[in-house]
Amino acid sequence: MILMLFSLVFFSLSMLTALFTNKKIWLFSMVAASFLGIAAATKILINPINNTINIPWHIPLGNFSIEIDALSAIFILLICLFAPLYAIYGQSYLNHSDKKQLTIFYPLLIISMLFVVMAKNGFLFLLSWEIMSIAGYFLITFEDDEHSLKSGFIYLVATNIGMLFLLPFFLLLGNNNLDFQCLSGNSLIFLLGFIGFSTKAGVFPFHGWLPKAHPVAPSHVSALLSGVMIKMGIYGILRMIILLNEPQIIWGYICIVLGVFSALIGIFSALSQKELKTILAYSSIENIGIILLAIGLTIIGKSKDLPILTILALTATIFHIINHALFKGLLFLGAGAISKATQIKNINLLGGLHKKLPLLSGLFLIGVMSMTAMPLFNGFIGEFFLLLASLKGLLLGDFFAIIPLLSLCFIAALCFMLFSSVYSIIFLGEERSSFKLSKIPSPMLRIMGIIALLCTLFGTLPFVLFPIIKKAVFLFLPNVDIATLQESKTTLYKLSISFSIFFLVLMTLLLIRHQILKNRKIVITSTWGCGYDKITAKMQYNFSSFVQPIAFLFQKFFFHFSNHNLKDLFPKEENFLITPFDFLTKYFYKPLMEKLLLISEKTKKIQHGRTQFYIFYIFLTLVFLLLWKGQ
Amino acid sequence: MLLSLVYLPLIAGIIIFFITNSIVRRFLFILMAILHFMFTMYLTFFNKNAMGNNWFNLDPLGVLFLLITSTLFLGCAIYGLVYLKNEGKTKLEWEESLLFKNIPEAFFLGLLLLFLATTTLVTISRHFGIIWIAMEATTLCTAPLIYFHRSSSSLEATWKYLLICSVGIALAFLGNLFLAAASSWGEEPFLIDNLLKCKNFNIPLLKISFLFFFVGYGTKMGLFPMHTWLPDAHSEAPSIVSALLSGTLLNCAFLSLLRSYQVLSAVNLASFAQDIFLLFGLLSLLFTAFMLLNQKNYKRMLAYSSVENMGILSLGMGLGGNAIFAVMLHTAGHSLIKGALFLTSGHFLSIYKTKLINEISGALKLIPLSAIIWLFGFFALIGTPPSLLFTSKLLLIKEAILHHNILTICIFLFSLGLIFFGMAKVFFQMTQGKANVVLLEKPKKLDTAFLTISQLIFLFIVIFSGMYFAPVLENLFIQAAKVLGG
Amino acid sequence: MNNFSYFLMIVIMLINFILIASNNLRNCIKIVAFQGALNGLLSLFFPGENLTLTTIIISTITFLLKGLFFPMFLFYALKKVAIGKEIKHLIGYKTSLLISLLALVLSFFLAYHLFAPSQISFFIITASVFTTFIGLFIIISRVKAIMQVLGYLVLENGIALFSFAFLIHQPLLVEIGILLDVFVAVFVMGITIFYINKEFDHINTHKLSQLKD
Amino acid sequence: MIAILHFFLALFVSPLLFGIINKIKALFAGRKGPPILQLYYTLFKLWQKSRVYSKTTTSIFQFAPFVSLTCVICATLIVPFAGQKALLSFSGDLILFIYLLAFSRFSIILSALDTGSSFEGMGASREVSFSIFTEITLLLSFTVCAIKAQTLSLSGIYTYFSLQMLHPTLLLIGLALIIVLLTESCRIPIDDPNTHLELTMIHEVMVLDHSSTELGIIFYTAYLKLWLFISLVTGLFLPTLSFFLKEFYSLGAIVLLTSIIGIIESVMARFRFIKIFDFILTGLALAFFAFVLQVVGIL
Repeated sequence: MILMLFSLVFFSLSMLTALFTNKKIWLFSMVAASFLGIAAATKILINPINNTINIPWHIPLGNFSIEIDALSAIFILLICLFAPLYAIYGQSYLNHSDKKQLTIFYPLLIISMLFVVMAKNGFLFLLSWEIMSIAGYFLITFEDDEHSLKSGFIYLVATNIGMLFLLPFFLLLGNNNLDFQCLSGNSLIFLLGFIGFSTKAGVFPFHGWLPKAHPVAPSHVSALLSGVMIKMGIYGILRMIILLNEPQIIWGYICIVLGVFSALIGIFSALSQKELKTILAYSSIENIGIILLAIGLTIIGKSKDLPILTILALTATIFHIINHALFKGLLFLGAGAISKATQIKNINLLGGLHKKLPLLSGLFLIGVMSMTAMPLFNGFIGEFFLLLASLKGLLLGDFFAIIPLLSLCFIAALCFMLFSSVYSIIFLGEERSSFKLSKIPSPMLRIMGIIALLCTLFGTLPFVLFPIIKKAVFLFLPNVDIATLQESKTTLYKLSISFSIFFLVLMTLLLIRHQILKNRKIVITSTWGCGYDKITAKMQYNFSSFVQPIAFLFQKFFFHFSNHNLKDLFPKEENFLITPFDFLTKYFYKPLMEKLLLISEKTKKIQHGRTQFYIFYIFLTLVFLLLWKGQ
Repeated sequence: MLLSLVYLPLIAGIIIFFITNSIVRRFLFILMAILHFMFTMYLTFFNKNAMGNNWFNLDPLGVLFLLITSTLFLGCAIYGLVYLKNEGKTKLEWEESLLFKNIPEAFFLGLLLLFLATTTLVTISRHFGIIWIAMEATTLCTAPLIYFHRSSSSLEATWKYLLICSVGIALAFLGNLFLAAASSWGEEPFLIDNLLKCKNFNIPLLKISFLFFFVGYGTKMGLFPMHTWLPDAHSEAPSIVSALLSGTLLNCAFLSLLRSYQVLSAVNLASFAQDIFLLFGLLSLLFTAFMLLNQKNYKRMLAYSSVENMGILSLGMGLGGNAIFAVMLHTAGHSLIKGALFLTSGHFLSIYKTKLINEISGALKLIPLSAIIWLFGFFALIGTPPSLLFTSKLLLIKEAILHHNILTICIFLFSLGLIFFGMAKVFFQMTQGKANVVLLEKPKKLDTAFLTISQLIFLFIVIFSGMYFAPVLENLFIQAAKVLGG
Repeated sequence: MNNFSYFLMIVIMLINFILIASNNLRNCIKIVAFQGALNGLLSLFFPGENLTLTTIIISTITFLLKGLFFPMFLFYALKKVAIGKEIKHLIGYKTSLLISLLALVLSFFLAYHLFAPSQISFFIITASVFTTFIGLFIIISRVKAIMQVLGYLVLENGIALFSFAFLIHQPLLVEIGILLDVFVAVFVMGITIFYINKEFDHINTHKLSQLKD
Repeated sequence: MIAILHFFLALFVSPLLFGIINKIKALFAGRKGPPILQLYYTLFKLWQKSRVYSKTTTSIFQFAPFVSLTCVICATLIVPFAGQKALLSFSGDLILFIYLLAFSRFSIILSALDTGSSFEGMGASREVSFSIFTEITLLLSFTVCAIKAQTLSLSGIYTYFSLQMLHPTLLLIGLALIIVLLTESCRIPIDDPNTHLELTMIHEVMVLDHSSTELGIIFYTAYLKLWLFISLVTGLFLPTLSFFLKEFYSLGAIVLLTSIIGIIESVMARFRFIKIFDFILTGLALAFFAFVLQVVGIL
């Protein structure tokens, strides 16, 4: 625990270094703090002794009680792993702009996230939760232009609405000084907490702010936001499940249904976007949906008392949390590198970057492959265990588990389509528009390299993470016997065996290829255009044409087709456009806003300026009070 | 000895009318503010048994409000020095008229001191009649202050303020009389201590007296149907006056209302009063929630947020029990933050020369210190955790959950959400983005220091006590709440 | 003795009706002054009253203040502002009569609720509450700023009637304080009327509605 | 030991199936048709040819076929043959099987889009759109078998089922799997393998620009994938016989199924592009119907 305190001290030290400008100390304190944090978390994970601090805090409702148990240790590892990496990336990404805003609020965000994860008292939790949101706001509106201010504002409103639900939640949850206490499952408390936490996590009805806020922030900040900060909402939900220790089955169904909705919304809106970072933001919503499916299954397992199902679903949740943070971070950093190199946001104008930036395209390919859950990479593990958990659920007779099974398969296929086309449109083929390419500073690539290495490591050797999962399982199911745990351990080993076989076969084939093709003549010609030799770069498939078959099927819900006007015999120039159509804003948020503004126009009538009427109001209230309360 | 708190500012105010040299005048003004503050600190913390007789005596409730008044006045005085220096530069066309021969600044400072005297009188007096006189006197002192800028709209605001508040106060006096009638003419029927002791009350008369009190002092306090003068007066008055109006005047009206609530709860009629408080609290919360949605003028917006916070106070009184302690916290927190915000809005006005929100942007680049205060003030006012208002908001909801009235919680949270939506747009649009006004000359270091020092202290108090609640402060609030049965 | 006080109260109530009816500014000022004077007298002739020194001083001060000084000041203001004699009201004559009757019924209802009709205080409450409501109604329905000041004065008369009649005797200082407050209130309103007239060169308060949301 | 034999059997005999299909099509058209071993000859020929690359392609274009071949080879490790356990079997290997197929498809698509030609882009986008629904049908049919066999590994499923336990749900799953087979290996109702108009091709257009060894590798992956799917379908309907009889029976069933595919090809024409989605969705409906029957538990 002392290590943790030291890491907090170092983080706050880095905040103070913002006052004088040299960056070296800022970076050094960030890295040192994260190492201390990782050391503390691993020590706690190995033997959880003296991991609580309890100081009476002279506040009407709160007292300063922190405790690191297995769940918070996992999240501490997550935070302390990414904080230094993104800090170093950010240095070179923002080419040493000395704006104070980042140096102050970045460490503040990290500290508040650490406190959120460790807090055992409602007041402390809310305090750090709010500071986290405010720090996030100032990081989002870093560019200070009109667009980022608007999305930062929507972000703040969403967090505030979440806060409104969390207040009564913590008051109901804690006893008179808001300390967390285990309660029997009470649906009202669950609903309040669930809505409060899902506004931060970006679940279906409250996801509106996420695709607006993340693309606007600088890439390493949006990587931190969608990689780590969204997980605070998930952490809240998990902590709530531990606290309400007899969950009802209906909660599981709610989680699953909302998970399916947010995944579908995320993936379909991503298919109709133009900018890479908005696509990545929408895919974060989709991954949050997948994590929610896993959480739903854990709740069902826990309430129906099926330990195997709970263990598998819990492994799926934790694997996906860690892996999503990894590959989403890698992709966002990649997006930042692309926008830094080409200064172009619309992916339909890019193309052929692989030839000029081979290293960046290689790293981005690893990110894409783990995003689309390709077997050798870490995205696959999370989805594998989720499918396994839902299959096990079906086997054990809970037939509601077919919904996560089918929806995950459908979403994984769509995500496959999305990211395979995004990668190939940006990096492969011809350049769709002429853009001047600037060099990417090497520290950025080195950071991406480290994360890509971690992705492949956790992908091919998943059992590395198993001890962490074991500790978390004990937290959720205190009296689980080791045998059931053994089964998922063997699956992990078998998985890594099959991956190594895959690797062996690939190596042999490549060796054979090298032998055969060593002295073969190579002829370079232009691509086959079935006889038409004047092929231009514009004739290539771009993102919206790639998505057209699926968009055609789901036209009414998520996509808006530009209408064709091929009227006359020889139609002149025609263009085809898919624009995103967000039915939630159209049918829910916009009418709600119009109604509120309408009512506010009406209430403005009361303040119409004539003194006589004002005194008439006083007279009216007097008469009303006399009649109402006079007797 | 206690009355000297009132006599000193009174005499100084009258003297200032006749001093022509502005340096001496300002020095006397600042001296008086510091003296008053030191004396109150001495009274609150070091000398518990106040020296007053049963007419003028300091009970814990009065001490709390006195402390808020004098701290706020000191802050405004410090801000006022530089403000008046700048204000003096802008040439005011001033023609001869009936009485106001001397230059307006003397008139302004004198009336401010009179205002201080009358507000202190309200906090220390134990006699309903004297409370009434002091409230009426505050109205009359502030009316000309609102007219300080001599514009037609400020004249209209003064007229409305004068008329509505005088009518309200007159009704409050009727309440006084009903109260005396209810206590069947015991000797000295207006002294609170006698009223608390006298048991055989004519209950219907007492209820009607509370109704008149509620309408009378409610107008002065700015609860929903009777708040109409508040936005005009606050947006037209100079920033010091509107800070004092929001910070101290509304509190004094609230204090006098609490005095009559004290009498009622002694005869355990508290539930009768609590329903009224609850209803009007919720009404003003809902009303201001919708009014704040798209405001054009940032001073009017601050005025509406004062109406909203007064709504929260009366909501807290409506809940009773532990919520009364929260109400005390909320009054202190709200007055300090609102004072700081109004003073900063004055600084914004002097730089950007406009009250419209969409003509102001990029304050962080132009006047960084005030913009930071503006943002922190916003976060404190909305009740983000480190600020005192968050603790009071939490305690209020806890009390409401205890009483199981779900409707209050829903309306309370719904209007808080709407208010955040309405105000956040304004505060962030003004501070961030590109600066659209170029500063003529670099402001002197000393000027900006004076213009921001008091706000910084206020915000520091509120945010620090949100984090760590000093025990000495805490039992001050607990005593005040105990007086009202909290 | 007490039927004389009944007589005074009835006269005060009648004055209220006359005030509603009249639309000449000068007459209104005279009527309100007369009502104030009657108020002063009432405290002297109230039944069961041992004439202490304070009551005499108070009633003479109110008599002088409301009977002489206020009308003089308002006449001076009228001359300075030099506005037309007749005034148009926001609410027509017939409806204002109806409303004043309604106010009478409301005050009877309130008084009936509080005291048995036999007691003297029943009648006092009706008279004072009725005058207060009429004062409020005048402020609400009249356009000219001076009429609103007069409405405020009638309101004060109603409240003073209540205090004098109920013989609630606060110490001299407090009584004088209250009267001083009323005096300063009217004085400041007068000053503001001068400025309104100078600024807007009319004093129709219903036109003063520039400040709205 | 047997599993290794089956693995190598799959590796060497899979091109034969296409030979059979071409032979049957030729018989229907009344002509003699190419010899059954013709595909072996083309493979061997392609291995010798020199390489022709377009200037827009990068290294991905050259390595993608090999990655997709490795995926399919690993998939064969998991698929059991003739009622025997597969080389590699653990609970949840059916999920790995589906994702390995997805990985091989991923590499082919990347290489197609690398060439930058609009035909290959169109082929890739169509391939992906179909694969969305075929994956779900495949997963759903595996789940139904898993629920029935109460195990989560493919070998467990295929050792459990036999002809005696013929069951309406099994028939439905068989049909669904056949539809998946036809789409995955791009046979006639979905895509015409030997058409010359690039606009109508799906699978072939993706490999338009490949040459020599890469083209051979891609053809070979297609043959192996067809073998996998056919063994998956026939595996469900094997009678419980002695070991040797079962081997021959399953080989006969495989030849039978390939000839049925050949017949389908020569009898039907290619569907219009929109109609293909309805065809695949009928497969999905069949699988879902089987699942509902299984859940309701009447049969």
